[in-house]
Amino acid sequence: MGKKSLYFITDEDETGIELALENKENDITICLLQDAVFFANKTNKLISEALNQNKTVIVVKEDIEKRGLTNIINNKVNALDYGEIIDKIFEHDSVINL
Amino acid sequence: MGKKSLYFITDEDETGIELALENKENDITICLLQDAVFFANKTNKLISEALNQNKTVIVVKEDIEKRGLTNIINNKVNALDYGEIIDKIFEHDSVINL
Amino acid sequence: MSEEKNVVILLREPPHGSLHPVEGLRMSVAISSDYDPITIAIKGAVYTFLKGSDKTIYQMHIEFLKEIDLDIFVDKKSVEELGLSKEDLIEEVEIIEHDDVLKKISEADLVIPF
Amino acid sequence: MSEEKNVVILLREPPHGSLHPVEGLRMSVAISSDYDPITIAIKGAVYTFLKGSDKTIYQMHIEFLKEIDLDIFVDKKSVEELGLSKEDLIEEVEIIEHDDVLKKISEADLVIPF
Amino acid sequence: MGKLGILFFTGPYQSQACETVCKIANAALDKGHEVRIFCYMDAVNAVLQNQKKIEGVYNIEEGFKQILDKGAIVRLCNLCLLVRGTTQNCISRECGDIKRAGTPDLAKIIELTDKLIAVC
Amino acid sequence: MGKLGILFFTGPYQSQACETVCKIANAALDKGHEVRIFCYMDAVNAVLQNQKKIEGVYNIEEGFKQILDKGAIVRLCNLCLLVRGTTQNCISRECGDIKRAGTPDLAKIIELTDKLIAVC
Repeated sequence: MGKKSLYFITDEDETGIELALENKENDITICLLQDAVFFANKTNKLISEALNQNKTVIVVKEDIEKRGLTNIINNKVNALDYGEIIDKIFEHDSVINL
Repeated sequence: MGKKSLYFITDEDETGIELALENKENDITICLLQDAVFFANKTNKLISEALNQNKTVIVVKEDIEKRGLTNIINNKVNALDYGEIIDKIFEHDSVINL
Repeated sequence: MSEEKNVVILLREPPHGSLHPVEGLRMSVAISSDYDPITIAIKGAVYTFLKGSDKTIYQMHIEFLKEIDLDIFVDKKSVEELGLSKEDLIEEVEIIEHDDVLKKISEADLVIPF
Repeated sequence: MSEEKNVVILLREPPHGSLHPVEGLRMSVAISSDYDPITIAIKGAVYTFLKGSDKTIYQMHIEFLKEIDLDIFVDKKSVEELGLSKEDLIEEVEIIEHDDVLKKISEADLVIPF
Repeated sequence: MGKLGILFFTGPYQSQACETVCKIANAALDKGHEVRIFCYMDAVNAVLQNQKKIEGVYNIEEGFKQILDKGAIVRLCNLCLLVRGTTQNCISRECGDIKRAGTPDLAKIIELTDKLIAVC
Repeated sequence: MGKLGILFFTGPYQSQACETVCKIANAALDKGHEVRIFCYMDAVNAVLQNQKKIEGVYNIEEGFKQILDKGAIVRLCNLCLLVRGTTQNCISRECGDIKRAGTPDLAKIIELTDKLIAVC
């Protein structure tokens, strides 16, 4: 794979995930924060599709716990604390904020 | 028809129009303001469906003009000034804000 | 007029990302002194009543409404669309059919969205 | 680093209901002193460039970007989804294929949404 | 004449809501209706003093002063002001019938008006 | 260590964004990174003084004072403050490196940081 791109998605607008799904060039991580964590619900088709495409999906653990979503999110989604999120930001070549 | 209900829709959330479409009990007017006026675009399926159901659709004229939508909105949609919108609010039995 | 007005507080936004559902519940509590507001959660607002969610700033509103026998209704269609079931939600809310949600809205004199 | 950073300002919200597209254009102008930002409008932001819209508070940004040879791109797919065509939009913007939008995003070092 | 209630939630400039509220209130007052407005959540910041005038941008402070001058009754959620730290900045009561209030005042507005609209 | 830029657009309380910004900044500062924050649009109201503390609600004023104390550099869009009438309320420069600035300062932040995130 090529360049590592982080899709940093902080609101419930589906556009961010749609654009991430359409990006076939880069090595993609989708990072969900705030209300965007609701996309990680196991019944969500966009995130299932992203996982099927072997994209990495990470979420802010605190945002998941606060919302009571621990058992509701897709089990292929990785919940990280803020410190780990910071590491991920620096690990990527580009940040696509949405 | 029975009770006259005004669906007063002020943002781009489709929920308001969906709920108006599902209301078969009352005599419905859908009033679109602010970014909700974009729903009046002639290609929009929800508003076409509302008009097919013989629901009345009104929009704030100033919001249409400001956005340059005069020739883009469905011609069955009625553009009113604020004074006329006020009259409509008082003419209805109930206001369903969305 | 006044006393008999049929008011629906319609929660549609999810909790924590914004204060909307919390402020909606606070409004239901506030107007309960003069009216019997009907509180209904649709779409993402259903998440407000997930068993495991942090309710520090709105648990008191839920309890207050419960104490004065005012119902909090949750739209079954929205619950199902989110892949949730009755067991995922707290006992204080009542899941009702989507048609009943529509009926409550069509019967209302005033619907206020949060 | 720095000078060569490839920055995309991605407009996605429609104009007038919020300041987002206007502030996005203002940001493109502001960072054009150090970078060559690529401004792209998708979804409802396409309406920002409708011929008949009131551009009092952002016409100057469009003109400024044009003067320094920075393009404003508009996503063709979004234009079509809104039932619009090239003729509906002002001449200062360039409609590009959706694949080209994706390419610009995938090549960017930084994308900032408005 | 009629009595109109207006509830809104959003602060000035970022979104169009404050401008819409002023324009609707103006139109209603011009038609001789009574207007009662409740500013909830961020909307309390609509009535802050010293909002700088920008060409082409509707000045919300002036908008509110104008409708107050025409007789609009404006109530501000006090808790919302306190949390945001903007209590001291509000336009003064000399401008008209503007006061800090609690959420129960919305119940009063519902009671005292024929129709209530919410601007999101 | 790395250099992180943060841009955000939203005022306090109504939305979670300000809290998220504080928490991300905190985590980055704790790891020894440099943090530069640009408050744009309503986000300038995040740093107002006298925000009342409410049980269970993350106090944004304290959040910003804490990250300023840890060395975060905060820039506020001056025009955004002026338009909103909140210029006089900002927390003081004694709290740390916080200053009014123009949009070109965002270009500078992009230049001086390795990665920039936007919190909507």
